[in-house]
Amino acid sequence: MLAHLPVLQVIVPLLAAPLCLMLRRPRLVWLFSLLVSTCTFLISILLLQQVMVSGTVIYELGGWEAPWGIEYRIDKLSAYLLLIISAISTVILLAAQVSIEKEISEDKQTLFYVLYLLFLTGMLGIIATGDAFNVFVFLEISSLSAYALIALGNDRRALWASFQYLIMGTIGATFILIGIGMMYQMTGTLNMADLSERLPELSQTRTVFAAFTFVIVGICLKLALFPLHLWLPNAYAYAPSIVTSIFAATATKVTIYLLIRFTFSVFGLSFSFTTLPLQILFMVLGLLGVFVASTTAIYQKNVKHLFAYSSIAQIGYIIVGFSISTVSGLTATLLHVFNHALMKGALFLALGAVMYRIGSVQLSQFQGLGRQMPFTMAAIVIGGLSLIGVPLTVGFVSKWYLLMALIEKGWWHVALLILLGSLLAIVYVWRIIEMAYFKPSLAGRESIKEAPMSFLTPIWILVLANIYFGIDTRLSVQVAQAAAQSLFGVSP
Amino acid sequence: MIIMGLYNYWIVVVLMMIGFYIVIAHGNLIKKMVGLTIFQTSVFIFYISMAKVDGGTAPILADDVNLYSNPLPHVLILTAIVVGIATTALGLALVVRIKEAYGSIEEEVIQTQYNRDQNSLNKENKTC
Amino acid sequence: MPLYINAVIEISGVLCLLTGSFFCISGGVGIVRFPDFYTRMHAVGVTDTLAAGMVLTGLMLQSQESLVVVKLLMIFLMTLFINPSASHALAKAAFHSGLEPLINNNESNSKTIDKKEGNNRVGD
Amino acid sequence: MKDLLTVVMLTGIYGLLSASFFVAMDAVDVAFTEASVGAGISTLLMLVAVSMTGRSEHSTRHKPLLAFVVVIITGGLLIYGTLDMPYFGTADAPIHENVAPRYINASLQEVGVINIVTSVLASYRAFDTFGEVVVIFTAGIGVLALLSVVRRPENDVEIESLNESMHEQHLILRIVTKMLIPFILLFALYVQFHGDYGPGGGFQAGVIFAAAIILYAMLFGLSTARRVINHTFIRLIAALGVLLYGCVGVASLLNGGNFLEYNVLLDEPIAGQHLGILLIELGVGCTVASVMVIIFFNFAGRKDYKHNQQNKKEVKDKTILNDEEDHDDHHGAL
Amino acid sequence: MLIAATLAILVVMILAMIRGIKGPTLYDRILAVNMFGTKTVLLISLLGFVMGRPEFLDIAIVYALINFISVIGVLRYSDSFELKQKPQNKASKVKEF
Repeated sequence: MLAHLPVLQVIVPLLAAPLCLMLRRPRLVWLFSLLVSTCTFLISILLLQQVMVSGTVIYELGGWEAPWGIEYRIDKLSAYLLLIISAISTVILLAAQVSIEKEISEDKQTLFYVLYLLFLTGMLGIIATGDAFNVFVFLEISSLSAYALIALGNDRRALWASFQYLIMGTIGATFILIGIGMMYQMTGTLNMADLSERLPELSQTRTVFAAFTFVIVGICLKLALFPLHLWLPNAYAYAPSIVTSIFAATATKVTIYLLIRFTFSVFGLSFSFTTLPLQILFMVLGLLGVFVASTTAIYQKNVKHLFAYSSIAQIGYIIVGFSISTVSGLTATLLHVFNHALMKGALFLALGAVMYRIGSVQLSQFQGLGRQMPFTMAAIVIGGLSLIGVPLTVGFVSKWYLLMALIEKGWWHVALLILLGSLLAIVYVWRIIEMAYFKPSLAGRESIKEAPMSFLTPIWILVLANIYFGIDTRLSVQVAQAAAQSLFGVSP
Repeated sequence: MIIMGLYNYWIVVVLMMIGFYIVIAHGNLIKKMVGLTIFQTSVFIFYISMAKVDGGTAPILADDVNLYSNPLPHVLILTAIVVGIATTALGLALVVRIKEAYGSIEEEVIQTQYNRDQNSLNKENKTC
Repeated sequence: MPLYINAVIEISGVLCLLTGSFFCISGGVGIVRFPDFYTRMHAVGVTDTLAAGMVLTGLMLQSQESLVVVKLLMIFLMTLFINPSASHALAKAAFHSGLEPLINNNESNSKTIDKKEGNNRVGD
Repeated sequence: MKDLLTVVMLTGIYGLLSASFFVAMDAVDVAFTEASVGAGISTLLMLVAVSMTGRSEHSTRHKPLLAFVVVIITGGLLIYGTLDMPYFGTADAPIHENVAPRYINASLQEVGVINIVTSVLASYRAFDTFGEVVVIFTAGIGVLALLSVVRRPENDVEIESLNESMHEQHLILRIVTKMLIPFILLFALYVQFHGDYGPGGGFQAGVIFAAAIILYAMLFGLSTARRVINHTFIRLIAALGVLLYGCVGVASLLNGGNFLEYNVLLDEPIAGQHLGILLIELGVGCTVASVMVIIFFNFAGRKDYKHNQQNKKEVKDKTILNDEEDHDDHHGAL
Repeated sequence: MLIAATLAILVVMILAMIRGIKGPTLYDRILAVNMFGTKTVLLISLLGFVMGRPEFLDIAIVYALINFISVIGVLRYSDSFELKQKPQNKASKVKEF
């Protein structure tokens, strides 16, 4: 069975989704999906082990060899991301039952879990596959379930946010489809490994250039890279809390993966970064994203909005690391992908707990909450410190690596700007701390209690992971470095 | 020669751009969905025209035929059509819900209500 | 002898196709040129079914495989059922929605609408 | 154009036209699907949606300039991209040289199916098709999550009477439809199982099957159709279709092959391929048909429900009146 | 011969399209769409013969069906707009059967 791990990784949650539909009681469905998610987590651990030991794992679906059939290709990068996503998804599902019971009407709870599993499937499928068109199919699975999940939010604004996301997402996906079509037309193949062999000799053609542009723009639409980010804050703010947590922690990571996969593996480093001024472009967009989004975050009145903008800023950091296009830069990017998933998972889950108790996440409602919900607020504080990049948290590690990579490349000014950007993060995190700890609590709030255990456990798992990986960096750095090196080793 | 060889791609590009324009320029949500459909269908046409071989026939084996068009884009587009209808269905469902919640399907009306929601909620919280 | 039959079949096939095309065109002219909905409906409703029948018969006469003939026959039967009932439904829906037929009292082509008699006339 | 109904109908024409174009481009399977989906189901869904959201457009805000610039840039880039493309129809373009020849030359020996599109769809790239089924399943669940209403029996009765009053005038249509529906269902089965030899397959068959049920629901009222096709039952079928597909894959896993490797299903590879393709096409057909029905029922059901709620007061007495009239009328006509 | 018939049908399709765009009433448009649909059925059948592979007539059957269904659909879902006017027409409607 070990040989089938790559496909099991994807089809276990996939087949569980229709099964969920048959189990009627929401609690049962929750237990089942938790079990399934744990299974995928275990599978991803085994896969990572396998990949670290014996290199890239290839699995031919349907038994047809690569360019004719579809293959699953798990290299270090994809195994690393599979692990992140399945782990975060499992932890978040732990908290789901309590939160969902409160936020979604009972007849739709089962549907929620089905959609959640489908969303997970879509993301895992994108990462595992080695076929360009298969990426599109699984991208659509994850996006369609994402639209529906967002629209499950109670607020009517969730509908509008979801619709905007649908339009943007579909345009993005169609752009990717156009790009894939052009690549296919020039090379006659859809397999990524095959494409990467054939594309370099065609790199001078205008068609490949257009294909590259369309794929990248399409991915950036999905990624919410700075000028294309408008759909993201609203989608995050009005979705059910659990959905926000899983989105913030994993969805953008998958698109980052796609960006790395297409630029590094498919089109090749030399084409992506020397033929085009991509380096400068991404760096400028990343920095702009950091500053504009952080500044906007300061002025938000809704904490979910605040952290959503902070997510856009974090994407900016990730993109800056990506634009350095050296091994250390990519290592920083991958580290930050992992760390950001931990931070935002914890933060949004904690917000979910606040939502559970108070029913709102307006900043003004946080007054004095530090005394009423000490554990939840402590989690938010630690998560916030991690966002800023305080030592002993994961945020520090990835920022440190990012700065090192920038200095190594000789981009001093960029490094300075990154530090400045972190200062902005202090401001918006401070606003929450001030509100929660230095203001008297609101009248009529005496009855507010700490969030239930089933909420606190997953939150603190993530928070402790934040601290643990901030101190003991061996595991995450080692894997990220290995993945980055393999990417640079493979591509010419 | 370049015109003769590529004109049909250009027509497809024009069609795509018409759809794309409708999506981003029109304020009516149903029209946005229509535009999205046109955009996607045009991409399908683009794929299918890539697959055509002059003098070839449909890729269903027959005894007296030896030149077939490329079957792979057909397969891809079959999948893409399904994805398209799935997106359309979900989008329309959203439109229907939006109509119920906002009483309109015009972007500007919804946006003003949306902004009002945002502001009123903030005030409410300050007072209470 | 078989040659003779073949020729007959061939020619009748061609004739069917030609007449079918002719009816098609006349229906097409009708839908564009006629003055109001009910007359257009008339032009289309009548010619559509006939033209489809003609063209399909023509194709049947030209085809060699029996399966193809059967399929063509199916299409023929379906158009025979579907077209008139669709036209019927359409006309009825239009009439019930209050769309008045354009009735011309004068002999010339002036475009006055007679609203008094609309209901009775069609009822006849 | 301000009348959305017209816009939708013209979109339907666009679907028909593009399908005709696909036939001219030799893509018969795609034409089949586009005809039933682009011109059929998606137009229908849009019609229902328009009827629920209002028919005319009141938009005043346009962002033509910005949109125009974006569109021109995108279009320009696309045109620029086409410049180095191989010319249309050339047989030695790279697209026809790398992967495709094996499909054309060897699929008959390897898969044993005459229709190459089917063999690529259901065997070489079966996993894409699995993804496709899951996409449509996701859409079905999404629509359920968005639109399903809690139905109570009393609502049903009211909706039904409303439906009756709306439909009694369609006597001829009802009879023609009653004659047609068995034929359509039969045809759907033919398409389902003929997919190996000609255009068709699970997806198309599913859509046609669903179209028959939708036709029935449109003419005989939703609650009548719902009585035939139960709410829970149809969800079950949708889930079972996906599971059937997955189980074929798992079965091949257990038989020692890779996921979806049909060769190992039976002793003889070709027979295994046939069995695998048959089963997965069946799975596709089940899921597609039931999801289409779910989607339509939920749209139309919500429409009736909302409509009913809206007019509850004013229609109530009229409905009773109409109802009596209808019954008389119906008997008289028959 | 086949080509001539195809061309004739194409011309008619264009004519139907003109009516579909011009309107003026909804029913004119439905009529045009219906006609367009039936002509597409013929076109597909003819195309099969023109290209020498007439075995793909299944598509034409589907077209005929879909055409019917969409006409019914349009009628069904445009009807409901005028539901409020209906009781007034009721009398004349009943007589017609």
